[in-house]
Amino acid sequence: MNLMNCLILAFLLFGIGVWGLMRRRHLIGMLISIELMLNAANINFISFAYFTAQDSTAGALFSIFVIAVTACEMAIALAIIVTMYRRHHSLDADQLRDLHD
Amino acid sequence: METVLFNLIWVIPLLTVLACIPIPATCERALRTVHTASVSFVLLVVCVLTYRVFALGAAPADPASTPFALRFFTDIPWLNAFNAHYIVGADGLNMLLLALTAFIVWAGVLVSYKIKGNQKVFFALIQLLATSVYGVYMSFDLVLFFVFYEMEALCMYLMIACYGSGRRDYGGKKLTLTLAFGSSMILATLFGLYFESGTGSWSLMEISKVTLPMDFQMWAFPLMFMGFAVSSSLFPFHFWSPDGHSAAPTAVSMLAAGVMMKMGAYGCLRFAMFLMPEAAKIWLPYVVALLIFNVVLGPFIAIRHKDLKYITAYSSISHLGLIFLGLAALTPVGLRGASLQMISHGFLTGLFFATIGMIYERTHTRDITEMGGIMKKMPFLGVGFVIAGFAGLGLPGFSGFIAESTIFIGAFQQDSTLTRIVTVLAILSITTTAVYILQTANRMLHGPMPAKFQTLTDGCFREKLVIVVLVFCLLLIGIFPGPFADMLDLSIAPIFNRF
Amino acid sequence: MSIPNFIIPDLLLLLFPFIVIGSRLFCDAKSNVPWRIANIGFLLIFMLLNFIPLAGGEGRFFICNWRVDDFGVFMREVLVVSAILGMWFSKDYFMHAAAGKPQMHQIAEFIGAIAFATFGGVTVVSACDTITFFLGLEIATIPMYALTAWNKQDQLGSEAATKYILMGSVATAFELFGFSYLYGFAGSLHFDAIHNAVAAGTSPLLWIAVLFLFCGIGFKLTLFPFYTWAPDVYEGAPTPVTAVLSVTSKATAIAFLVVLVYGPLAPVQEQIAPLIALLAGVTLFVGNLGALKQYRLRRFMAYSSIAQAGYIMVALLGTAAMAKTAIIYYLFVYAVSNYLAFFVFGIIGHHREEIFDSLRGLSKQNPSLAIALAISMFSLAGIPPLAGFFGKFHLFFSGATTGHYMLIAFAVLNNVLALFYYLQLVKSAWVDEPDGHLNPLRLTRRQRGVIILLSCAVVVLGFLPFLSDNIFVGFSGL
Amino acid sequence: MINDMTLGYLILALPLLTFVVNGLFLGNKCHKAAAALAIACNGIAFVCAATLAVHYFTSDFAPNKTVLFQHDFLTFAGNLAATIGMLIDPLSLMMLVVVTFISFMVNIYSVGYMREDPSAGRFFSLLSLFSFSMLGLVVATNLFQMFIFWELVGVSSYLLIGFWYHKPSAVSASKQAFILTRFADSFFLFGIVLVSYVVGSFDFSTLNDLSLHAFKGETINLGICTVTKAEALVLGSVMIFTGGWGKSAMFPMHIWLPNAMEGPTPVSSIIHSATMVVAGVYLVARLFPFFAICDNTLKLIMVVGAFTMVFAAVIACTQKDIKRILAYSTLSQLGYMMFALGVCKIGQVVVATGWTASTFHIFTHAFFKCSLFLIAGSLIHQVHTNDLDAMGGLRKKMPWTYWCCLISVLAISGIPPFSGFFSKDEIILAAFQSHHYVVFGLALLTSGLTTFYMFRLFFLAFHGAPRHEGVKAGHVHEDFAMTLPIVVLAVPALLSGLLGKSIFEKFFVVGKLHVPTLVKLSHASWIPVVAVAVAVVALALAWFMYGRPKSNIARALDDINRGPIYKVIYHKFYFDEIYYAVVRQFIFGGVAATARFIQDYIIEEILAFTVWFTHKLGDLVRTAQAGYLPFYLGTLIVGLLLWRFIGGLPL
Repeated sequence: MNLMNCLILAFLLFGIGVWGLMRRRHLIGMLISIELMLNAANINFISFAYFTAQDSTAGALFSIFVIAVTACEMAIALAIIVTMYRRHHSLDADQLRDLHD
Repeated sequence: METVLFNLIWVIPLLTVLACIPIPATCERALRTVHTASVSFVLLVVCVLTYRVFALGAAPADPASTPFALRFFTDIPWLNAFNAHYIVGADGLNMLLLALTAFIVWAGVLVSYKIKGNQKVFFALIQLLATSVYGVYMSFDLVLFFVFYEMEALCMYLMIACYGSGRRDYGGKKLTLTLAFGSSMILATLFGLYFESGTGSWSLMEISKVTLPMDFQMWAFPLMFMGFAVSSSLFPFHFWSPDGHSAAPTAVSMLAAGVMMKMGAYGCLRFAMFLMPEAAKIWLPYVVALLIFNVVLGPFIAIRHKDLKYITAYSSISHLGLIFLGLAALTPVGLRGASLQMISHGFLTGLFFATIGMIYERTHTRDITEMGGIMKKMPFLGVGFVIAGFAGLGLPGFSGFIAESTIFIGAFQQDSTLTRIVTVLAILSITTTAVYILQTANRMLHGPMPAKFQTLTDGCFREKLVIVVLVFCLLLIGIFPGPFADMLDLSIAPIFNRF
Repeated sequence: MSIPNFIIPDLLLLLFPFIVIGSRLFCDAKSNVPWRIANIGFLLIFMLLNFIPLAGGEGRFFICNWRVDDFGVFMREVLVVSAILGMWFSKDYFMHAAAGKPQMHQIAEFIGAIAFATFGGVTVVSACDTITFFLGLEIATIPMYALTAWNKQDQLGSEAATKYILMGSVATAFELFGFSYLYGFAGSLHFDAIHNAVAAGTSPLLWIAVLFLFCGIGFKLTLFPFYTWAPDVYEGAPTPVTAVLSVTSKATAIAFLVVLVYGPLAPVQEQIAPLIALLAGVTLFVGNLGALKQYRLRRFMAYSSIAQAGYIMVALLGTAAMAKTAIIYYLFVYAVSNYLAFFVFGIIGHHREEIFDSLRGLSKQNPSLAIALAISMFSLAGIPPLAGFFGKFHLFFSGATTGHYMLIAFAVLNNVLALFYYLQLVKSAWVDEPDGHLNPLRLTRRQRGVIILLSCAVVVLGFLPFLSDNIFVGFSGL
Repeated sequence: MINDMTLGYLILALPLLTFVVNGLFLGNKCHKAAAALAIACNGIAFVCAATLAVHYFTSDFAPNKTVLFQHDFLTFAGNLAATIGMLIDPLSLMMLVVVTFISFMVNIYSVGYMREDPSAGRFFSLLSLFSFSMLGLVVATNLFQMFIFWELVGVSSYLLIGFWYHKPSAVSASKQAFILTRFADSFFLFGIVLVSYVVGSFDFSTLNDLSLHAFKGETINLGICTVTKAEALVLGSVMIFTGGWGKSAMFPMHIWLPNAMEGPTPVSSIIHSATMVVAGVYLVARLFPFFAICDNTLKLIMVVGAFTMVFAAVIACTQKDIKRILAYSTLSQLGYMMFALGVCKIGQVVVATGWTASTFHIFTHAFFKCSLFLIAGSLIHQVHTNDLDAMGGLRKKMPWTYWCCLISVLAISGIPPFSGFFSKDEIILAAFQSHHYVVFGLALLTSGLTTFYMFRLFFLAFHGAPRHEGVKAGHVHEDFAMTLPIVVLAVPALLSGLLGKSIFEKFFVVGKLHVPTLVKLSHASWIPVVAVAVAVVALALAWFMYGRPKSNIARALDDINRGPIYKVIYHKFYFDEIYYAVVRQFIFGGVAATARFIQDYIIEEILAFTVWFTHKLGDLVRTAQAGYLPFYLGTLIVGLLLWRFIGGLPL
């Protein structure tokens, strides 16, 4: 249980998020994998705050802010996806092909 | 007082444009009157000032303008953000070029009374173009110069694309983009000049006080020189001019070939060669090789063309090649010949395009194979064209001969193999020039006349006036070259002293 | 405790959206009151901003964590100007529907959202630590998502919004990751602390942080290859939103970079320079290439704005003072020219589809509008004496202070490419003959006024020295 | 009191005045006034010239050079300055008198010739332009001035040949004449540039007392090769001669002169026989000392002259177009003058006689050839064709013309005591003295040919039965205005030789040379006898073939069923065809087409490719924008990795 492990964990989490983002075609699924990436960042903050940083409160504080911000971001995202669903009747990312060159 | 007048030269056109905004586009008569009045006034002012410069001769000028001897010198801080100044002034070369511009602009406005389309916008654009050219020929601050130099692009495209003929959009784009390409090369070097010189100033005189580092000069000089050469249609950047000219309306062809193409050569002389003489000495001998196309092949291409404007465009290309021959000679005589050629060719090609435009207005064709015998119907325009032709093939008595012989003699003094060869080729190719000019004149003016031309009319007073004035200028320089040569020598000396 | 007056505009800007939206509660949907309030409020804020005396140096601090330096003041002005213009531009879309799009509703909330975005930008430039910094960025971005999806009926709008928010969240994740590593490297969130840490020495942590931060912000600034969302979103979003997006969010993003590069990362600017140069060069090249064959106006503007972003990046190579000067000035110019173009497009778009061919015969139909269009296009293309040229000149000058001549040569050569496609637009307005008879365009008084105002601004903003002076003189101290 | 300087100014100013006034004001409105002005001015000019000549030859400083006036024109580097001045020495004075006199006569003549022409005013103004340029040319003090007026002469010749510009043949002839001479002039210009660069001056006085030894030393880079300045001077002299080569229509640049006969006859008589075409000879004579020191230039001149002489004479024997016969005779006479200058050199020794003879021949030739052309003109004016077919039997109808023609024909045939005899005799003598026996023989032969074709012309035109309806019907009469100059010209054609001889031998001696000059060799007294004998034989032959009452005219004029040699000669050795082939196929079809190809298919294509390539790149960027969200998201990741590895960050 040291800094490096936590960082690796965070990085793996981030990687999983990315992987999910690439693999998934369902918008909700994509949102969730983005959540993973954000939380990976959070883990970084916490672990840095816990192990190295001289003002450790800041890191914790930041992660709380991040949670709040991502919450409202996700809210907006879901709202948009809902309106989108009303128009397209599908949540498949591949269906979003109306806008292109 | 004179200084104020001098600065008015480029302000008046702008003021005219503003003054014309309230005039509705429908009353074209009023618009034409206003514009004609303004250009005539500018012409008057410029002539007076030119005489003043000539009269002052070698009298000491404002010490702030050393190494040049600039009259009407003005230096005002302009954009503090990067220390750009408003520096204008004129020596013999500038003044003569300004006079040339004034004449051509005046003629251009006069010949485009009958232009189709929104005349309000057209004349406004001509005035803007005039502003930019005046500005170029009087500014000695790099930023100011560049602003004026690049302004042309703004007017040219609209004028050609909206008021031109034939493949006007194509021609206009080709011209504008190629010129923009050239000026972008210049812009790239300007920053280098500012920072490498370390003078923290854009003023030509300041920068010339320091010797720029050689490695910088070695890449900056060719970039800047070619950038300027683009607008003087030096091979391989000549391709824009035939299409551009043929698409452009008369006045624009006159301005483009008459004064704008000289801006490039002027820039080469005044900026590139003056600021980076060491690199110039190394690079210019290679530039001479490019001239083989301009000077030797240009006329041959003109022989094969049927479109009057294409022919004239290629003749311009070859004549401008001679300018560069004079520059590359790097001898006082050569430089003087080059600057003489700038002025002479300005009037010459102005006359050419003016007459062509007038003939085109009547015949509605520029294909010489479709014409013939129109000398009978419009003797005045015909004679005008023939005179332009003779001036073009360097007939003594016209300015062209003076300039060309000066260039030949000057270029031959340069003892480098390539220059010698090209000079000899250039001298021998005066025959080719004669061929295409005579062929054109004969096909168009002489021989039997198609029936459809029976109703043609000769030029009206306005057009005759234009032709007469331009011919007068050609003859003036051709018969009394002395004073002009002296004015030019005075302004070339400081440039040549750097070599 | 007395409130220092330099903070008043920010407070107003913070309260402003609540007032506007709240005013909806007291009047019916059709009433013009919120609109009037919004106008008064924004103009008032703009006035107040102009009264803030320039301090120079580090600027002033408000409860030690809210910095108002000169760059900040001018950025505020840019953002507020953009908001005002965007508001004026959007008004028509709430009065009657544009061609092929449903009519928009709830102007009060719309303006509120814009105001929030503006405040986000303000937060970014006033931040002294990464939390505020990050929050500012988010406040600036999230309203944009909502604005993009404003037309609930519009299929394209919602699709654009989806793409935008999904990619935006990923970018946010990048930034957060970057911040986290930065925090890990410096052990503190405060800029000064980070600055000192960076000055003390670098480590891979720092570089990873920088990489992530640049990639994250590269999304918002539409740098290569993160620009892919821009064309789609610009086209899908309602036109006024596109306009605001192309100015406000870009301004915020570049402000973010300026604060970062000349704040905490200042000591390592030389090491970052290659990355910046690369981003700049590739971005402007790709942007220009993409715009070459466009025929839809807003997609065209998207690519043009991508290229502009590339040009802006060039300035970041310079010294602090020069770069800030250049960027502020350029943003002013860019905002004005861009909005001018959008106003013209908007007027066209109310009658026809927003494509090049709709511009045919404009010079015959309404010459002054065609002239305005030409002015804005030439300004964006950077032709003197229009403001756009001087803006670009500043950027290149700033870049040249550290001797990146080759990049500048590349950038100015790209100008030719840019000129080509701007000429395409001018051509369709000036040269092409209309297919059939065009019904004359009717301009409202506001439209005509704004267009004249902006045109004059574009023409004179460049070469009139006193105008440029009062913008720059503030930085002489830096 | 009118002094020489005023006279000099007048001589130049009056024709110019005529040109300007006629060209701008009188022009096509009042022909009578134009003609009157032209005649008056040229007359006064002639009087001035004559006065000047008398004053000069009677004064003590003859035959030295004097410069009447000189004005700075254009100053090149340092001492290299071009001036416009008036040089007076026997040579230029002779030319002044000749030119003014001839142009005076021709102006009078034109009144009659141009009576019906609507644009006579233009004609008179152009004629005066020509005489102005020609006068300017002959009084030139330096090469530059000479070149200036040289070009002006060429242009006025162009304008006058193409005077009837509705006639395609005339137009093309004028074009050909101008371009061919221009072609030669380009070399002339090169010569001027080269020589002035080496010597550092344009002045004839400087050039004429050079010594090559001064230039043996340093070398000069001519681009393709590096030579000593002496050799460069030789090259320069050849180049300068090339100018004269073209102007004097020496072989192979001769073809423009016969075609130039498309112009009005007065033009042919003044420009293409009497004055302009001798400009080339004049140039060589003027720079004679300079040419003399340049080793083999004179030899070249001799060869060219001699060949042209025979070549043209042979062709002249078969032509039927009366003006073309005269044109070819002009060519061969010019050949005489040229080679007479050429033969002056024997090893390093220079004989003055050839120079004297040549200038003398210029003098005499001008009169009789001019009068012959005027006569031809009045014949054509009567029978409305140049063709000998339509003439004959005109003796009765035009007695004055007939007798004047006889005088001129005898003069050109070199029968004593007519003028031609003296000058031609001198030339043949010079050829003999210089031991160029081949040339000497050719000269004798040619004099015989000359007599033959001139009398052929004479007999066919005047003797025999009339072959033209107009003549038969007796509509033919002599126009006073046209006959007067013919008669007046007959006088010098008769006497100029006799009177001129002493003057020429007294004053026309080559100025100081750096080569030893043999002033005079023993006069081989048998030469004139032989020459005259040859001429008489040829005359007899001509009479036998064409003159006898019972000689077969039809056969003489038949050009269809003839032997191959006659055909070849009759078609001028197919030179026009060859020329056109070369110009059309090679120059236009070859070089020009290639140049245009390079422009249209190489440069433009490269340009087009650049544009195409850029657009392709653009398409690439746009194909990435397929609207495919996962791909977009992918770009974020890819970008991250991309800048991670090539971002230049010190990771």
